[in-house]
Amino acid sequence: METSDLIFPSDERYSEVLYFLYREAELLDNRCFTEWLDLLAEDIHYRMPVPITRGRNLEYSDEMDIFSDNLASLKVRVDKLRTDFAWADTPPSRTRHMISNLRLKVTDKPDELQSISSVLVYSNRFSQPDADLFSAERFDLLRRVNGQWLLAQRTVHLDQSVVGARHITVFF
Amino acid sequence: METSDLIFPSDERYSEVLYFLYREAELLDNRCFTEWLDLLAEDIHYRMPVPITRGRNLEYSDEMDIFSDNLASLKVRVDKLRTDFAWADTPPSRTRHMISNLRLKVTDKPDELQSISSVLVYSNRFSQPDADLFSAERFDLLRRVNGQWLLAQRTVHLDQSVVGARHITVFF
Amino acid sequence: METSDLIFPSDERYSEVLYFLYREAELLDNRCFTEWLDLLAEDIHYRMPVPITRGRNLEYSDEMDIFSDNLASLKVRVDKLRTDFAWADTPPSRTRHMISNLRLKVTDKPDELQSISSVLVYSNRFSQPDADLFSAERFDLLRRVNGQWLLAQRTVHLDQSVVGARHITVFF
Amino acid sequence: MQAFGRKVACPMDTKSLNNLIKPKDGLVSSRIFTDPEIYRLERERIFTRTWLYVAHESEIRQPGDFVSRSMGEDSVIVSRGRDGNTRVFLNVCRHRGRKICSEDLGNTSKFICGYHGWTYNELGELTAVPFFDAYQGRLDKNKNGLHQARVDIYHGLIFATWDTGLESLSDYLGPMKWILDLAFGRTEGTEVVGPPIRWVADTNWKLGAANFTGDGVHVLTTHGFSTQLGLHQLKASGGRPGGYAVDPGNGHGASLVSPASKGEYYLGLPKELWPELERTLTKEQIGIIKPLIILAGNVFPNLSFLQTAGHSPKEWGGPEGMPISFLTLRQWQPLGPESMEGLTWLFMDKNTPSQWREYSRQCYQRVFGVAGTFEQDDLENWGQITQGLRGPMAGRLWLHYELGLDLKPSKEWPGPGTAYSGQPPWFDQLESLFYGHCVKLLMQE
Amino acid sequence: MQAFGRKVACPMDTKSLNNLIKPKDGLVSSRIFTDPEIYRLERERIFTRTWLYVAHESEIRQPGDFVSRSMGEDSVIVSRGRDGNTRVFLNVCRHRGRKICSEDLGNTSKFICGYHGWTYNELGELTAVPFFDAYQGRLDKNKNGLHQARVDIYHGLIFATWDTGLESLSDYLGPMKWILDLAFGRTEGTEVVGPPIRWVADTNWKLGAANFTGDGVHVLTTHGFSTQLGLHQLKASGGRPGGYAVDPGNGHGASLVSPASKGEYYLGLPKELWPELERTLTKEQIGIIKPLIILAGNVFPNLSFLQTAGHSPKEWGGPEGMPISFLTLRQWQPLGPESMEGLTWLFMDKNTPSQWREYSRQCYQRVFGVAGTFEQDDLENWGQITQGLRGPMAGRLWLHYELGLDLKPSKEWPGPGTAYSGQPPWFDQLESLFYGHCVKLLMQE
Amino acid sequence: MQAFGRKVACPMDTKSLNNLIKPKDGLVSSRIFTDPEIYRLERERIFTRTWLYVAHESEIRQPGDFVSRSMGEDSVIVSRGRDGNTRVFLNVCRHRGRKICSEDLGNTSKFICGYHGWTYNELGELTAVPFFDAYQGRLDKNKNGLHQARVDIYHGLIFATWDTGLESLSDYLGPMKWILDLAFGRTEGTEVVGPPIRWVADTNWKLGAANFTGDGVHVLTTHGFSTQLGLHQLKASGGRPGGYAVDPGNGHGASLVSPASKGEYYLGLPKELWPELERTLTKEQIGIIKPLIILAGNVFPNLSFLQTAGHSPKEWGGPEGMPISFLTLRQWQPLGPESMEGLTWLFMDKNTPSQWREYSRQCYQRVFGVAGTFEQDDLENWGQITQGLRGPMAGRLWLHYELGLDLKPSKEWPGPGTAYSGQPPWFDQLESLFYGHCVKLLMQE
Ligand code: FES
Ligand code: FES
Ligand code: FES
Ligand SMILES: [Fe+3]
Ligand SMILES: [Fe+3]
Ligand SMILES: [Fe+3]
Repeated sequence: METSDLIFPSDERYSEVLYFLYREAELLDNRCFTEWLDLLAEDIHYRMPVPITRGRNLEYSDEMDIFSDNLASLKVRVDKLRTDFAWADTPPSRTRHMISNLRLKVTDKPDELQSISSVLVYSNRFSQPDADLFSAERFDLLRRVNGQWLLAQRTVHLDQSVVGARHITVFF
Repeated sequence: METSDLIFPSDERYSEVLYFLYREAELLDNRCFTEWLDLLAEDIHYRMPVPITRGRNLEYSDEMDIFSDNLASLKVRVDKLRTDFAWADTPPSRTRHMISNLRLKVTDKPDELQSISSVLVYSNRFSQPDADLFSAERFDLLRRVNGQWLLAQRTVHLDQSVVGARHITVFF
Repeated sequence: METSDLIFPSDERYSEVLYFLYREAELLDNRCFTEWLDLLAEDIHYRMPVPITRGRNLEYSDEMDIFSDNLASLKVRVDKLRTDFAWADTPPSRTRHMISNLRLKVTDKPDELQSISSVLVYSNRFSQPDADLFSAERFDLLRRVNGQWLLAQRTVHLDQSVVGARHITVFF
Repeated sequence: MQAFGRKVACPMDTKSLNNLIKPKDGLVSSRIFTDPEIYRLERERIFTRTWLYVAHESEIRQPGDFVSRSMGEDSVIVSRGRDGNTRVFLNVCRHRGRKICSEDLGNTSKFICGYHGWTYNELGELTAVPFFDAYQGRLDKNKNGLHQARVDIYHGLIFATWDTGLESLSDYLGPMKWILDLAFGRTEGTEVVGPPIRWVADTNWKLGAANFTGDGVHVLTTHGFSTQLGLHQLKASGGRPGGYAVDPGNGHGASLVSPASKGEYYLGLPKELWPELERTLTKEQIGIIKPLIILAGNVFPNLSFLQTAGHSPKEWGGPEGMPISFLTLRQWQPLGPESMEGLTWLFMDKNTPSQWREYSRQCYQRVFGVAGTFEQDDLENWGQITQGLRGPMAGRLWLHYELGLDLKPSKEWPGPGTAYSGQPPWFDQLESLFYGHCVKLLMQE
Repeated sequence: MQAFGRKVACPMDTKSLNNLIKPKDGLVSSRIFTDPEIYRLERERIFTRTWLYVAHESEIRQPGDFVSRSMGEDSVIVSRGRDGNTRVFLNVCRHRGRKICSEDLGNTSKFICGYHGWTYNELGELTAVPFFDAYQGRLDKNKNGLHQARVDIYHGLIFATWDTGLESLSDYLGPMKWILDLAFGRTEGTEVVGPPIRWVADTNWKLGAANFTGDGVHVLTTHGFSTQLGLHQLKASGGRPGGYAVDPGNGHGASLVSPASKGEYYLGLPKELWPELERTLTKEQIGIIKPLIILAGNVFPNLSFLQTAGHSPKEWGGPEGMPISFLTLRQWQPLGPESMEGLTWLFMDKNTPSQWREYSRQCYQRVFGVAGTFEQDDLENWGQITQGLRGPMAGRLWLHYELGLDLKPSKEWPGPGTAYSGQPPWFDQLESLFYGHCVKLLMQE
Repeated sequence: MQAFGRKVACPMDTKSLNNLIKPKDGLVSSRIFTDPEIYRLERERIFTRTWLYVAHESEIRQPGDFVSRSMGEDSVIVSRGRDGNTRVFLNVCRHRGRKICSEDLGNTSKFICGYHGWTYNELGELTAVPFFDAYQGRLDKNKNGLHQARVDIYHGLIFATWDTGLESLSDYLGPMKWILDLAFGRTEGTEVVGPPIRWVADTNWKLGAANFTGDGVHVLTTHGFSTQLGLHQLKASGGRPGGYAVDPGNGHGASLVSPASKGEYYLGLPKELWPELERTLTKEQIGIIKPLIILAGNVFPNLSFLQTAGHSPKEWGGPEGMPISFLTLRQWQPLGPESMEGLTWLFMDKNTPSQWREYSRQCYQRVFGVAGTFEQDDLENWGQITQGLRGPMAGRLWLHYELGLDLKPSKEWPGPGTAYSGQPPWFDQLESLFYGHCVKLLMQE
């Protein structure tokens, strides 16, 4: 967090990005996945690298991802939910994306910002009295296109080396 | 989240509502329930509809609520805590209301705003090493009365269809 | 939360403190502990009093702390991590400090602010499918020294009377 | 009398089970609430061998309507067929055991298993099997429909059992029918309002069941806040309330309470319904229901019901000066020795006026359910018992159920079964009989 | 045929175990997935008495390289010594049982126990003991090295076992070697790409193993979204696909699938590798692999593998119009009757062109692993079975494995073992044999 | 010597229990830490049949003062009555088993049960029963007071037991009293500072108890950071430290350590207290305490204590150049084979100067408790052992306790019991005896 690059909360762009992330969370939690796709840039790279513990270092692999999607494959994920075979999402999960600790930075390009945020994803299905909780840090690249912010890149660092869930169907 | 209705974080009203919600959380977590009642409008309707999973739809019932209170019944809930018979609250819970993802919108009335926020409620009693966690989205109607914001309506969408707790004593 | 003392989110100092806390969380979660020490004032008192349930009162002891550190002892804690004997941190924990509900207040001194914030600490080690979750309220004293905010005092109220973890190695 | 019983050897033999209760002394061993081996037997010997409530007919009105429910720890589908009949299926694919339905409720004529596509209709018939030919005659579709429970219905209350040798529902309920008439058979019919409120509590299921079977004594202390805040309008005038504690046999139990001033209350039902009640019930039943303000009970093993007119003031959503009441059915589903799922439904008589409906609904939502101001404290009791009995010494305790054990049956009781009366009509023997019936079933191999 | 078996007495004796399956009828008791006592026996009698996969040689190339893995619920270290040899150690200090290694992977010549400082080298030798003199000769360092498992390797796949009396890996694999050649012995060698994806799922481990042993039938339903969205390029032309289901004995199993239009597919591998394949494999193996598009199997007990060329379109990361495939190895580690850890690795032939590598990697990441669009639904099946079988009635179900049970072995099959062919080559007998082998091991005291 | 023992049949018979240890070889089976059946026996046979510490008199000074504590998994109330006497009650209502006290501490003369209102006073008497008349003589209030444990006190340390046949506390402690004098009976008295720090750790309780019983060896490795960072002022001068490991019998154990340079340390206590010590202790005890810098031990089963003067520099809150020490009592409450609650208290001699008090408190808070820089690493050891021993092979390991097993008792030891001396005085036999005593109790039906 180099102080010089930071965009402060009092900056209008901080408000815009905060609302962008809140709107994104709302779309995901309301299961408006098609609308969510509209927030993504054409060249979106959306990935969650595999966490590794090497000695006393907490690393994230650059050889293997838990998921690694582009727009085409994300569309398949979303389309799948409308087929008759969305088994892993039957019943759907009640999810909640709680966003915090947004740190916003300028990049070399005037219409692109780097956003780092924490997200706690609560996910509940069936009659579970308990929920799956995912904690992660998200490194986003946001691009302003025609006055609208789009997500151009997202790398999700999950805070556990073994995913504690039957499967991942939630978007991060 | 219709963009046109949104009140941005840079708007003074956003700050006011954020602080309203933080103050409300603080009063609840500090067990200042009488002071909390002062934040409510006379016509408060405070409810948590029953979640239902109908096919692949995550619904909230309009026929049955987990709780459905007005000011009079909320006062009873608060007064109960000072009787000699507040058993479900003996010992009291240590709670923490973590507010995030505040989205603020104008309404038809200039002195009323709609607020949508996520809340994670951590609740711990006795010597529990683990806590009850409630995740929810809150749809609030806030009204400015004599320069002060009051809560006029709150609908809480709990993110699980079976409440994972012995009972609910916490206010949301 | 006396309204008169409050510094609103629209105030520049609120942004500064928010970023101070986010940066602090980032340093801790990225395990940059030496850099974290640089955020502390020389006279830092950093403590977590023991929670007690006395009758229906949720108290925090003024006789005994779960930890009670000054700068020298915090330096030992950080230095320990670089020795060959940091067993409780081998493997290290993946942690995430999620900050919310920041309430900022003026104090008697113009260059000191009181900050109250909620923090949810997610902490995962080994191959745990589940994580330790710590919920707490933090009462901080922040001091501006040479244009930089430093943490001069932190009292952490943990939201459980029995710590639900093998040990505490995370900083709060 | 010793506080602590002998330790019973594990695993359980018939003698050890018999030693869990001392019926003559009104004592029950605390082990019955925490021992995993006893719980395992309850699963096998109580919950596959009794009539279990699954749903009300008003929840599945149309052909194809279904709800997902439980029979003990088994998930079941309660379905109305195209033929209008109600069926109850084990919610498990006959092929390899995947659940076939994961929604709370819906309407369908098809349950498709997500693993290999075996498809069943709403009658439970196996209608499609991919690659069926390849079975070369080894698979008989007619023998592989969804596993079906026996179903029987009383006043719209659907019960099911896995036990083909069990007596009919009518015989199983026995005298309890007379009591159930007062709640569910008093008018043209009752119906469910909305979905159930559901929650998972860290308590043994028997504590809820026994409490409704016959624990009137707890009200004074557990729900004492109500009196302290002056929230009862039907104040005791002329002394303690009277009424009956009824033992209908088979482990069931019910309590009927009337205020000392024997007025006309009809359980707080709106006056508009009184003529309908008088047309529908027998003379003896009318004599009983007229002065009644509370009716509570439990159908063995885990179906409790309650109508109470004790909650009247405005704070509970009722009109000023008018008593309001509600009828609720609730079930305690076992999930382990220390865990259960509670479900609670609100019921209305079909012809209830709409304004009264709303009063009743508000009142119910404020006092019962997981967040109810009354039910909170019941749950706290059951939770603190379950959690508090974990220790080795606590597990050796004898619990007391001897209040009123020497009472003679009432001779005025006009209904079937055995009844005891008193002011108030609160005695422990119904609970003692409930645990006795549990142990009797546990001992049957 | 009865839907429900008799309840088996607990704890398990040999007869009860034998009653878990009816091999002639192709039926398996649902208890096998949920009973804690059966799980306890699996730990003791399957996972200490079989060859268990632990790592691939390419994961520990250099002397001192190690990875932490599991053998059932035992944590082990797979280490390459300074002598180049591969060793597998119980990850437990011989002094008082502390874990000595808590990282996923690394390179070291020293494992220091954090309690009292006993130190082992990468050969497992105990090299240092603080206050050694004070043992006054009672402690023999040579006898207190890390507890070492027997190790054997096939095509770089490292297996280990605790059982000193067990047959050699080669004999244990038997005809399965011929199948493994097609995946791991077809070129100069295969190697692992990156770390495994790992997750803990609420399913019984056997469901994953059996699914890969021989469940082709599920694809149509479980992964039906792919067909519905038109994502398969290798459409069935000329009818249903053909191929073999192979029983290599010892509970192993494999499926080999070719499209009806018998073209040259070589499992979708890039053309650049075909000459290498032809050089390396036998004539019979080449005959089999040439038309193959899917190869799947399970090495008993819990090591599954799959190469599939079914995923080709751009959406999965492949090039337009070219089939793409990937080779994955996966393991289902038991954590309890209702819990397992899944691990999945991607493999590449050494001389795979780099562009194809990237296609293959993208495809794999999108369809397999904990977030994979295909694997999600497999996990959902296994989870819903495990969770759905909890109830007492569900626990008495007989599950079906009789599809194709009467088939005669194929005479065209050119390899060792017994093979069955068909269109499609999907039969239940491999799974039936898998469970039969489980029960056989469970019965061995 | 074999690394792995035979598998012991389950459930446990006396012979199997006896096979858990090989006292002559100093070996203990790893099963003792993970087997649920052994844990069940520990609950019944250790924690209801030994003297258990519950509180210190200084925590309940005034009549009506009470604290909530545990005796194993049983919750108890430690209460000072209006008569000044200390009583210990099972925290369970005699009526139907609800907990009656859910606070950590307080002052009261009334415990009201929240279910039916049975009320007890601080003497444990049942004082009020709603509807008492209705019991018609079946309930004797005098026989239904709170269940009371036997209580005995040594130097203000309150112990309780459920076993009416157990020897007196004095006999139970035996030679351990001589050691406890050095910590709690050396001055006018010691008292607790503030509330205990409490936490739930995923470790077996015996690991904490045995560690304090006699594991000095671990310090060098486990707490090695302190040496590496140069945080010890009392550097070893003139060679290794000396002292004694004391076996007081009954499974207790203690270690006493003095630096090689035999100076006057008095456990690092402030000089102001030395005259008081010399007045209070016997000549033999003074001879022992004078050169002492560490005193550690465990009262069987789960009460550990420690005074250490090893922590002196400013970083730990002490003054420059002056050794500082603290006295802590700690308890390891069993919650299951893999879970315990740790409690730790700080003690001060009554006449400790206030500045030294503050030094001592700061030091304690920085090095001990759930966040203590020393205790963290102890907990990590115990947690990694408990979690690491889960696997079937790890569960067959023999653990080593043979260091110094051949030593002859010291002849210089001036106190009661058997002592061993050495440089350093760290031997395994105390731990070996601890486990031996556990097994002895486990075998008593
Ligand atoms: S499990 Fe249902 S179709 Fe196979
Ligand atoms: S446990 Fe490893 S050195 Fe003692
Ligand atoms: S349980 Fe305590 S009064 Fe009934
Ligand atoms: Fe009640
Ligand atoms: Fe599949
Ligand atoms: Fe230590």
